[in-house]
Amino acid sequence: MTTTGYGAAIRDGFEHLLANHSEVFTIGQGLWSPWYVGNSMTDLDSQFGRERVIDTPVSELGCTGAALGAALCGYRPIVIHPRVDFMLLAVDQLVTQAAKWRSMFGGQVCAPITVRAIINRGGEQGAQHSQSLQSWFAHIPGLRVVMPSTPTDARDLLIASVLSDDPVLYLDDRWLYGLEEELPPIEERNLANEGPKLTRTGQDLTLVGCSYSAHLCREAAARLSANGIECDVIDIRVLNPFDAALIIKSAKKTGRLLAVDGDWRSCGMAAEVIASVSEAVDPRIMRAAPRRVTLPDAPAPTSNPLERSYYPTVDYIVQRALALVGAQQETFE
Amino acid sequence: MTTTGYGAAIRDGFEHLLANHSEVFTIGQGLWSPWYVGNSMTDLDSQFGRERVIDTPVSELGCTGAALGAALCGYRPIVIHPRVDFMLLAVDQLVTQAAKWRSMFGGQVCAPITVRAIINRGGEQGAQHSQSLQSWFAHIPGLRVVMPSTPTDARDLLIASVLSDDPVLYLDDRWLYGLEEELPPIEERNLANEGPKLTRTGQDLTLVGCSYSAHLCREAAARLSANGIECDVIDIRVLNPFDAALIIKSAKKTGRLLAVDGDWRSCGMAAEVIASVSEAVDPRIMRAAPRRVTLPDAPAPTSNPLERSYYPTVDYIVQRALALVGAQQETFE
Amino acid sequence: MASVDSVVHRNAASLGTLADAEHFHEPLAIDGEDIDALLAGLQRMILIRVVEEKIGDMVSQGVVKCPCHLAIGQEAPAVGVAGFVRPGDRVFGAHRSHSHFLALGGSPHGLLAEVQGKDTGVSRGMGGSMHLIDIPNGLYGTVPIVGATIPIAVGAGLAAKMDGNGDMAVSFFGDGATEEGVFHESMNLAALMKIPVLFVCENNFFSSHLHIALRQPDTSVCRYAEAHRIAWSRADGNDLAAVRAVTREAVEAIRAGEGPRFLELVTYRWRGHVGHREDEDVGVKRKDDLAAWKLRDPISRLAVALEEIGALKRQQLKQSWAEAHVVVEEAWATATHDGYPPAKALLSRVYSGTMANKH
Amino acid sequence: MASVDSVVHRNAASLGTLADAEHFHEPLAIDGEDIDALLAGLQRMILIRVVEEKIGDMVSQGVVKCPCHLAIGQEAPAVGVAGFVRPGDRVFGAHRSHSHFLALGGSPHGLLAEVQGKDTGVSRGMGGSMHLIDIPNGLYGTVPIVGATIPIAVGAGLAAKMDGNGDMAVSFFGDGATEEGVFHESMNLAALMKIPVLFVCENNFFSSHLHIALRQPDTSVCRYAEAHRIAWSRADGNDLAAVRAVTREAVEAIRAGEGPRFLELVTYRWRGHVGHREDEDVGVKRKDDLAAWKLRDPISRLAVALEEIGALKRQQLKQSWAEAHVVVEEAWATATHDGYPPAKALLSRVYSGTMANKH
Ligand SMILES: Cc1ncc(C[n+]2csc(CCOP(=O)(O)OP(=O)(O)O)c2C)c(N)n1
Ligand SMILES: Cc1ncc(C[n+]2csc(CCOP(=O)(O)OP(=O)(O)O)c2C)c(N)n1
Ligand SMILES: [Mg+2]
Ligand SMILES: [Mg+2]
Repeated sequence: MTTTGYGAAIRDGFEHLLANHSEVFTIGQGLWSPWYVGNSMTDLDSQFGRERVIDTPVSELGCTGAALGAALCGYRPIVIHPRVDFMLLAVDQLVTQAAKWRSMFGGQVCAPITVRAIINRGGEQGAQHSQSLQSWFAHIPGLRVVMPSTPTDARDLLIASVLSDDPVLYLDDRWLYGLEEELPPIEERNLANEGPKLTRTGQDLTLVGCSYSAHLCREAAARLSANGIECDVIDIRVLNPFDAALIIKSAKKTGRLLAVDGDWRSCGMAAEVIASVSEAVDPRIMRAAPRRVTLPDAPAPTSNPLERSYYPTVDYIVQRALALVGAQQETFE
Repeated sequence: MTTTGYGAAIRDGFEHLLANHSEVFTIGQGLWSPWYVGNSMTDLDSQFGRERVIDTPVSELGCTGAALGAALCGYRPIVIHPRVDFMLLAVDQLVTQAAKWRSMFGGQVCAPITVRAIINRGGEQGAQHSQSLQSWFAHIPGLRVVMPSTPTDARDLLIASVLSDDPVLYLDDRWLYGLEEELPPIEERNLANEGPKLTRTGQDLTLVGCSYSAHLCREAAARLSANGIECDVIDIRVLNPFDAALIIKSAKKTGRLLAVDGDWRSCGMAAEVIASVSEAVDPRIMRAAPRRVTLPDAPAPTSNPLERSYYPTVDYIVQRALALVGAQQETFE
Repeated sequence: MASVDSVVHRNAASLGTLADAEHFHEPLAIDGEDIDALLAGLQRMILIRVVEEKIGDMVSQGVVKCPCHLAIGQEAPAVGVAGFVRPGDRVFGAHRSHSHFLALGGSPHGLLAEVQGKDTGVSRGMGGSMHLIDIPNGLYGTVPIVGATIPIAVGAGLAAKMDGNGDMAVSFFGDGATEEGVFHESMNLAALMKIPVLFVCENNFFSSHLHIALRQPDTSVCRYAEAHRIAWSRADGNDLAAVRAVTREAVEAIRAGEGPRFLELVTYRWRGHVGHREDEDVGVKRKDDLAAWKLRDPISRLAVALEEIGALKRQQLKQSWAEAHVVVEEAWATATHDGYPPAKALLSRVYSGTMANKH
Repeated sequence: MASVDSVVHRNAASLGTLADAEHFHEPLAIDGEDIDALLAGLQRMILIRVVEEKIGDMVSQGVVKCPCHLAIGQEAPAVGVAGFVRPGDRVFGAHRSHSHFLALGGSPHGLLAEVQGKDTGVSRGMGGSMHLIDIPNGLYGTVPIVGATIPIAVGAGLAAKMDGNGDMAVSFFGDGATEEGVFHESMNLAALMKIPVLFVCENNFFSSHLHIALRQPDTSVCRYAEAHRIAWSRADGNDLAAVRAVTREAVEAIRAGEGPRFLELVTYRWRGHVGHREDEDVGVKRKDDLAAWKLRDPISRLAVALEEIGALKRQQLKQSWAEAHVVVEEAWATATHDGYPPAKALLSRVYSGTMANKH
C-alpha cells in the first residue's frame, strides 16, 4: 500500500482539476516557486503551462478581484494566498464582493471562485505570519469555508470547492502536511452535501475541532481512551454554512462538550460550537458546562518558549478533557 | 433641562478632545462635508482648522496607516470611516498592524490610534453599505472595541477611546442618532476600567446587547415588564477585551439568557455571550436553553419589504423572550 | 556621477482648458464623423437624461428610497464607449452607472423597477440603483465600493484573453477611484499580462464633496496610465465625437492584442454626489461652475452641430425628447405596479448549492 | 479634434546599464566626496556584512530559527541614507532590515539577541528578525507585511510636519512593495499634503523568487514617483558616494519644506530571499548573474577607491574586518547566554491599559 501526504494530496487535487476541467486555472503568489507553497503545487506550472498556473505581483487585492472577474465569466479560478495574513489585504473582494454578488444581483450570477489560503504558523515567525482567522470568514453569509484535516479531504474537498458554483475559502494548515494516508480513488463531490463528520465514537465526551485542531482531538481521544474515557470526535470540515446537527446529537448523548480551535477565543469557531449546542440542548441533560480550548488572547510571539506555550497541544486538550469529565464535582462559584 | 442627541454628543466629544488635547487630530473621508457623517462632526474643520480636521482621498488603507504612523510619534489620531464596509479595505493596518505593534515590539511602543467607523444600515442601501461586523474586531487581541448605545456613552467613551494608549475601534450606529438625553458634565475615564453595564434589573430573563441592540433590549424589557416579565438588561459597551462577569452573574440569577446582536449569527458576538455564560454557569441551574437574536444568514437586501424583515426589531425580541420564558414547557426533540 | 539620474516632475498631464468650464461651449466639430452613429448616440443620451430626471423627481418625492447617483450631464462617455462594445465583451461600472446600463441597451423598465426594489428589476429587487446587472447586454455588474470593479474587469479581460475571441472588458470608474490602491494593482496586472481591458475614467473633478485638487497633486489622471506603461488618450468627455474617436482607436488596439488601454474623459455632473439636488455639495464652490458647465452640455452641443449640417431637424429633436418621455412614463407606471421579491428570496439567493458538470 | 490628446508610453524610466550586472565593477569615483564620511560608511558596511554573515551561519546551523532575510550585498542604501538621518527623524523598514537597524547605529548584541528570541533583544524577544525597533536611534519599526510601513512612515512624516522641527520620516522598501496598492495611496497622500518623507526603494530586481520583469511592465520604479508628482532620483545602490549624493539633495529639499522625495537605489541581494543559501531561489536564473553582481560589491569598490587616493591603508582595512568579527562574536556569545522573556510577557505586553495625562 502506498500512502500520500497532505501536501501531495492537495497537489493531486490540483492535478485532477487542471487535467479534467478546462475552465480551472490557478493564480497567486509563489506558483512558479519550488518552495513557496510547500510541496502542494510543485511543477504544476510546467505540467499545465504558465497560462493556467499564474504567478503574480505582490497585489493580493487586485489578484483576488481579477480571479473573481474571471469566475463571473465562466472560469473556475483558484486564488493562492501563501498566508492567511496576506489575504487580509483582499477581504473586500472576498467578503464584500465574491460572497455577495449572487444575492446582490438576485441570484442571476454565480461566482465559482475558490480562494486557498495557507495557515503557516510557528517557526518563530511571529504576529504577522501566524493568523488563521477561520472564525472571521465562517461569519460571512455567502462564503463557504472549508478546512480539511486529512489528506483525503485535502484532495477531495479542494476538488469539491472548485467545482462548487459558490465562492469558497479553502484553508489548509502546514502543520498537517506530515499526515499520510492511503487515498481512495478521487470522487467529485457536491460541496453543498459535505459537512461535519464523526470520526470516533464514545459515550463520555464530545470533542469538536476543525483542521489541525481536529487532528489534535483525534490524538487526544486516543490518549483519553487509554485512560478509560471514550470520546465522540467530530471534524467540522465545513465551517460555513455551519451544520451543527451532528454535534448537537453527540452532545445530547455524552452530555459533555469540549470545543477546540486554533484561532482566538472571543467570537471564534469554538464559541459558535458551544452556542449552537447550548441553544439546542436542554441544559438539564448536560452533565457539565461545555468548555473551549483556543489560542490565548495575544498575538503570536516569536520567542521559542513563548511560542511553545501559545498553541493548543494534545497534552493540554487531554488535561482539559479530564477536568471536564470530572466536572460533576466541579463547583461553580 | 436641555437634551442632546447621540450625533451631537459625539460632536461634543470631538470638541472636548480637540480643545483640550493638542495631540489629538482627526482624519478621514467626509470631514469637510456638511452631510457625510451626519451631524456628528459639523464645522469641526472651521472651528479647529483643516490641519487638525483632515479630509482625505479615497484611500482607506493608506489613511489608516498614516494615522497609525502619527500615533507612533506621539499624536492621538481619530480615523473616520463613514461606513464599516469601507474600513474593510484597511483591516491590515487595523488588525495586523495597530493591534499587534505593542506586543510585537515587546511592549516598547504604544499606538494610541482610534478608528471610528459608522454603522450606516437601512435605507435600501444594500449588501455593500450595511455591514457592522463588530464580531470580527472583537475577535482580535490587542484591539479594544467600543460600541456606545446612549448619547452620554457616545461622548464619554469616544473621549476614553482617544485618551487610551491602546488602539481602539469605536463604532457608532446612525440608527441611534435620534436618541436624546440630558448629558452630565464630561468625565475623562480610563477605557481599561469600562465594561458592560446593567441598565435595568429583573428576575425572569437576562437580555444582552450592544449599541443599537442594547437600545432594542431596553425597549423590549419595558414592553415585557408590561406583560409581567422583568428583565436584567446588560449593555455590553466594550466588546473587546470582553468581560462577561456581569452577564454571568445575571444569568445565574435569572437562569435565562437572550443575546441580541445586529451582526450575523455564526461566530458572532451573540455566540460569544452564550458561550461565555455556558462555560461559567452550572447548566443545571439554567431554567431554559439560551437563545440568540441576530441577522439572518444573508447579505442585506435593498427591496423595502425584505429590508424590513432583515433587521431585529423590538417586536421580534419580545416574541422570542416570551417563548424563552415559557421554555420550561418547551420540548427539545 | 554617471550612475545618478534625477527628474523633478513635469506637469505634462494637467488638464488645461479641458478643466476650464468657460471652454468647449460651441457646437461639436463633427465633419467627417459617422453621422448615423451620432444621431443614434444623441437619441440614447436623451433617453438617459430623461430616465435620470425621472428618477431624480421620484427621489425628491421620496418614492425612490435607495441612494441614487445621477449621471445627468455626463451621458457622453457611457454612450460613446458603448458604441464600440460588441457581444462577448464584459462591461463593469460603479455607483453612478444608470448611464452605463442604459447606454448598453438596458431596459428603462428594468432600471425603474430596480430602484423601486421590485422583483422585475434588473437585479430582481436585491440591488437597487447601486447594484445593476444586465448580462444579455454585456453589463456584468456595477457596485458602490469605489474601485472594486476595476480588478474584476481586469479578470473578465483575462477570461476574454483565455477565450481567445478578441473580446474585451471595459471598466468604468471615476477620478476618485484612482485613489484606491487596487486601481494601481489592477493597472499593473493588466499591463504585465497584456490583458484586453479598456479602462475608462470619467473625470468629473469630484469625489463626493471634494474637488480633485484637494485629493491629488494634479488634476489629470493619465499620468497613472503612463506610469503603468499603458497607452492613454484624454478627451472632452462631453463631446460624443471625441469620445468615439479615442474609443475607436483604443478598442482596435485592444482587439488587436496590444493589451490594455486607458481613457480619461473629462466631464461634470450636474446633480449632487447622491440624490436629486443640484446644490447637494454644500460648502463646495459649485453653483457658478455648474452654470458654465451646463453650457458644455453633451446633448445640446451635439444636437446643434447636427442641425447645422442639416442632419437633424428641430422637429425631430423635439420628437426624440417627447418619445423618450413617453417611454419612461410608461416604464415607470408598469414598474410601479410590479410586485416585490417574495420573502423567501432573502435566503434562497445566497448560495447556488449547485455543482459544475464536467466539461 | 482639438479636445483630444494621446500618448503611447515612453520608456524613459528603464534602468539601462544599472540593470546590467557587467557594469559598475570599477572602483567608485569619490574625488570631491566627504572622505571621512565614506570611511565611516565603509566601517558600517563591513559591520553589517559581518553581522549578517554570522546570522546566516547560525541559520544554517539551525541555531537561529526565525525567518531571516539577509541584505548581504545591498549594504550601501542603508548606510548612505542613514548618514543623513538626524535625531528627531523616524525611519521604517520591512522584512529585510538588519541593515537599516545597524546602519542607524543599532547594537549588534540587540539584534543577535532578538533573532534568538531573547528578552534582551531589541524587541524583547517578541519580534525576531522581521520585527525590529530601536527608537533611540530613530528606527520606529520594521515589519514583514510587504508595504505596510509605507503609509505608517507617511503618518510619521505628517507628525514631523505637525511638530514643525524640520524632522522627516524615511520609508525603506523593496521593488516588490511598489506592487501593493497602499504604496500608491501613500505616495498620493504624501504629495498632496507635502509631507516630509523620504521614500527609499531598494530595487534589487527580485520579489522572493520573481524577477521584476515578470511582475511589472518596466524595471525601474521612478515612473511611479513621477505619476504622483514626487521629485525622484535614481542611483547605483551599490555606490555609497552616489547614494549619499542623491540622499543629501533629497533630504535638503525635504527639510526645506518641499514635501516628499523618492529614491530608487539599484542593488542586488547575494543570498536567497530568505535564509542563508545563495541558491535559494531555485528555478530563477541567478547563479551567473550573482557572480557578476558580486563584482559590483559596495564594500570592495569603495575600499579600493579609498586606497587609491591614499585615504585607507590595506592594513587598516584588514583591521576593520577583524574588529568587526571580534565585536560580533562577543555580541553573539553574550546574547547566547541571555534569558528568554518571562512566561507572563505573552499577555502582559498586549495592552498598555494606561491613559494619557492631559497635556
Ligand atoms: C471603498 C469606498 N470608499 C468610500 C466610498 C464612498 N464613496 C461613494 S462614491 C464616492 C466618490 C467616488 O468618486 P468618483 O470615483 O470620482 O466617482 P463619481 O462619484 O465622481 O462618479 C465615495 C468616496 C465608497 N463607496 N467605497
Ligand atoms: C502583504 C504581503 N504579501 C506577500 C508577502 C510575502 N513576501 C515576503 S517578502 C516578499 C518580497 C518582497 O520583495 P521586495 O519588496 O522587493 O523586498 P526584498 O525581499 O527584495 O528586499 C514577499 C512577496 C508578505 N510578506 N506580505
Ligand atoms: Mg468623480
Ligand atoms: Mg526586491
